[in-house]
Amino acid sequence: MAIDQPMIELVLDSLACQRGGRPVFEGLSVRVKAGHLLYLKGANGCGKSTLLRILGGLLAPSSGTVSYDGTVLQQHDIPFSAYALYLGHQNALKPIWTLRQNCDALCRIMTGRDAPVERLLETAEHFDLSRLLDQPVRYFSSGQKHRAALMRFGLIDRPVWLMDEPTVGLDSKNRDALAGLMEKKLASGGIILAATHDPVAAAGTDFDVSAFAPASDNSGPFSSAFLEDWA
Amino acid sequence: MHIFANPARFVRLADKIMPWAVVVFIGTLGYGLYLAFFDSPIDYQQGESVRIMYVHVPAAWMSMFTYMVIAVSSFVALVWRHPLAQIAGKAAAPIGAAFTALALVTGALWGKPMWGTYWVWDGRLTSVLILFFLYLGYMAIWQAMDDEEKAGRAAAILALVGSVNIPIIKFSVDWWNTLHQPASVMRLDGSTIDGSMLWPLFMMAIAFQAYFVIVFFWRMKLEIDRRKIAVLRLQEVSGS
Amino acid sequence: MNEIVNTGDYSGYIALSYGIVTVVLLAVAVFSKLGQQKARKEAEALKALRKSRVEDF
Amino acid sequence: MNASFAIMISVIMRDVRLGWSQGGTGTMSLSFFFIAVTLFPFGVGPEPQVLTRIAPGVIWVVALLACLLSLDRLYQADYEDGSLDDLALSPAGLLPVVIAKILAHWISTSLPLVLLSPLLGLLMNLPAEGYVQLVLSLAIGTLALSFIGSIGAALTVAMRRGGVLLSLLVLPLYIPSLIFGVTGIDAAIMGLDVLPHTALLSAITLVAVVLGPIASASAIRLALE
Repeated sequence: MAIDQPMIELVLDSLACQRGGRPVFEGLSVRVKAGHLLYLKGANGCGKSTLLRILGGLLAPSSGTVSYDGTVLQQHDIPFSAYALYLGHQNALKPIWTLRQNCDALCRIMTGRDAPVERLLETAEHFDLSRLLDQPVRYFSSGQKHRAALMRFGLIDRPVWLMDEPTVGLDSKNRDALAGLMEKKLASGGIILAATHDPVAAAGTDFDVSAFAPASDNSGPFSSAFLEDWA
Repeated sequence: MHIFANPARFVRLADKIMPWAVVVFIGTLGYGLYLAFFDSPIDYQQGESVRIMYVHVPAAWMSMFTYMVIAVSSFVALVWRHPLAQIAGKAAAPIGAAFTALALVTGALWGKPMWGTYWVWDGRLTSVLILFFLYLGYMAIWQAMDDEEKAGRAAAILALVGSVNIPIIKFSVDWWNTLHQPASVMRLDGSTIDGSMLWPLFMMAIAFQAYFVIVFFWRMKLEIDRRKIAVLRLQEVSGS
Repeated sequence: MNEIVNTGDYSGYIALSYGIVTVVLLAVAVFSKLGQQKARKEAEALKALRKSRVEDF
Repeated sequence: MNASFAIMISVIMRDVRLGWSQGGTGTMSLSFFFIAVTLFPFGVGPEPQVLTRIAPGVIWVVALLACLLSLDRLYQADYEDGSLDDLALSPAGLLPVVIAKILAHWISTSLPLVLLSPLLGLLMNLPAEGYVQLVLSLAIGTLALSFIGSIGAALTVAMRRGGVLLSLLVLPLYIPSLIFGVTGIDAAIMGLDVLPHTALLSAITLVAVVLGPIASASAIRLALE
């Protein structure tokens, strides 16, 4: 279902977040138009992964809103999970199952049906895994496992992709394969946010998350309440 | 946030109430003990041992009351993310667990002279025993997670689930107790309590309540200061 | 009702009950108070440290 | 709406397959159930009258422990490999997915126990009248055990050694189901009416079916943060 209306955009409005009592970022606002790629940059621990998890609806921001195509998304709302496809640091693969079974299982969770066969073959071919389709993932190398996890972006249609360190463990050939997939997605009007240190070939604008580090004394609603009398 | 949201205002309020609570505590405890030992009739069945009732029953009441405090503060903490409510459960739990343990111990000490055994699977004593496990579970979950705020929310969920189950447990234990009712077991609080016994019981109950208020405020101040320390250390570490 | 025992001497049980109640409630109160004072001191110390550092700027 | 139903069915099938595949907890709970029950005659002696007296209680308690045994892998297995994130992001929503996972746990762990409990009834010299009520009460009761146990599993999913804490949190909440399950079988053996016991057992299961998923979903959201 390619998105052809150009005006679809993902709007982040003064997002603030706090994890483990520690404020991570605040006042983070950005607009991402359809067909654009945003590289999340910034020092380790500045909240790139946290931001991706907020956009995926897994984590609630302490303030600010995320709206996609005009509708504001409340955390854990059904629309939240229908618009974004998220891949974190882990591969979410069952080692005892073959690659085909893992892909089918993921597609059934996300769409209720098995992965369409020709698309499965095409995506496996794209990531040079078609030979391993019927091998248990337990025997895969970490690079192969990571590519297997990336296959979800070829199998499931979601307007927004949220990728956390997608290029880790990829050699140059597979990194180009990923770049190709991303460019095809951008051409069809999708939105991609990728937290990565080495930019993939696809054209994207950098976005420095550490520029939104919190001011020193603000430590989030929970803890600042305890400093109020003599902050 | 509510007027109570500000910990500093809460501490000032607590300091204002504290002297009154101490006065009430000393007064009711003194008068209650006097009544219990010198001015109430011995029960025609249980003899002197009825005096244990004057600590056993208030302790059992307080164990239930404290769990209610935890359940209410858990609800407020989960729904409104109220900073004080989040730590009220943690402050109240040890006091409640102590009351529950005391209810069990005094219940056993009261049972020994009457039935010849320390532990009787009486419906109420068994429910108090299960309540004690709920307290242990609640306190254990606070320590189980490294992030204190998340541990608080997990404990709040558990407290709410527990509070829904308490009436169910109470009902099923009483049902179970009546099914296996050995003929000779006497009801724990004897026959209907006659008037003059009510007064010492009432006094001791208020004394226990006042004790709870005093120690709860201390523990709340303790938890508030511990959060302050955590926040200050966090800021120290993050170089701000 | 079954056999009536009302003249027995239970002072041992009574003393034990009141003793245990006093000891436990006292222990909880003392621990809470000590903990609160310790936390108070530590918070004050950190606050002073922060204030002195703020004045250096 | 049928999409999320299809998703629930696929989550159930997924978990049942995982439960009974290599590294799953299905076989472990069933073998524990058998071995633990057969220990009792060694403990209390083989006299049939003694075994008959304690048979319903022993079978129920061991079934309860077997169910508890497999609970801490209910969410932890998915949490460790990252698929819990995918489950939380399924368009069906977290609540239906949690219900599906609980039902899958019941099917893969408790259903085999229920179906094979008559065998253990023989071992424990259970009177003939008790078998129907044994299977019926276990079927209804273990449903409540899975739904309530799921709350404990969700609360301890992010903890390294959550298994011990899980039993401390959940066992007190199992007591009502245990009581009505066993009293039902005793009533059946004595030829009394089993309806009140079964009705109360079902009532507790219904409470668990409502309370379990809601509390589990919020506990999982907490762990995913």
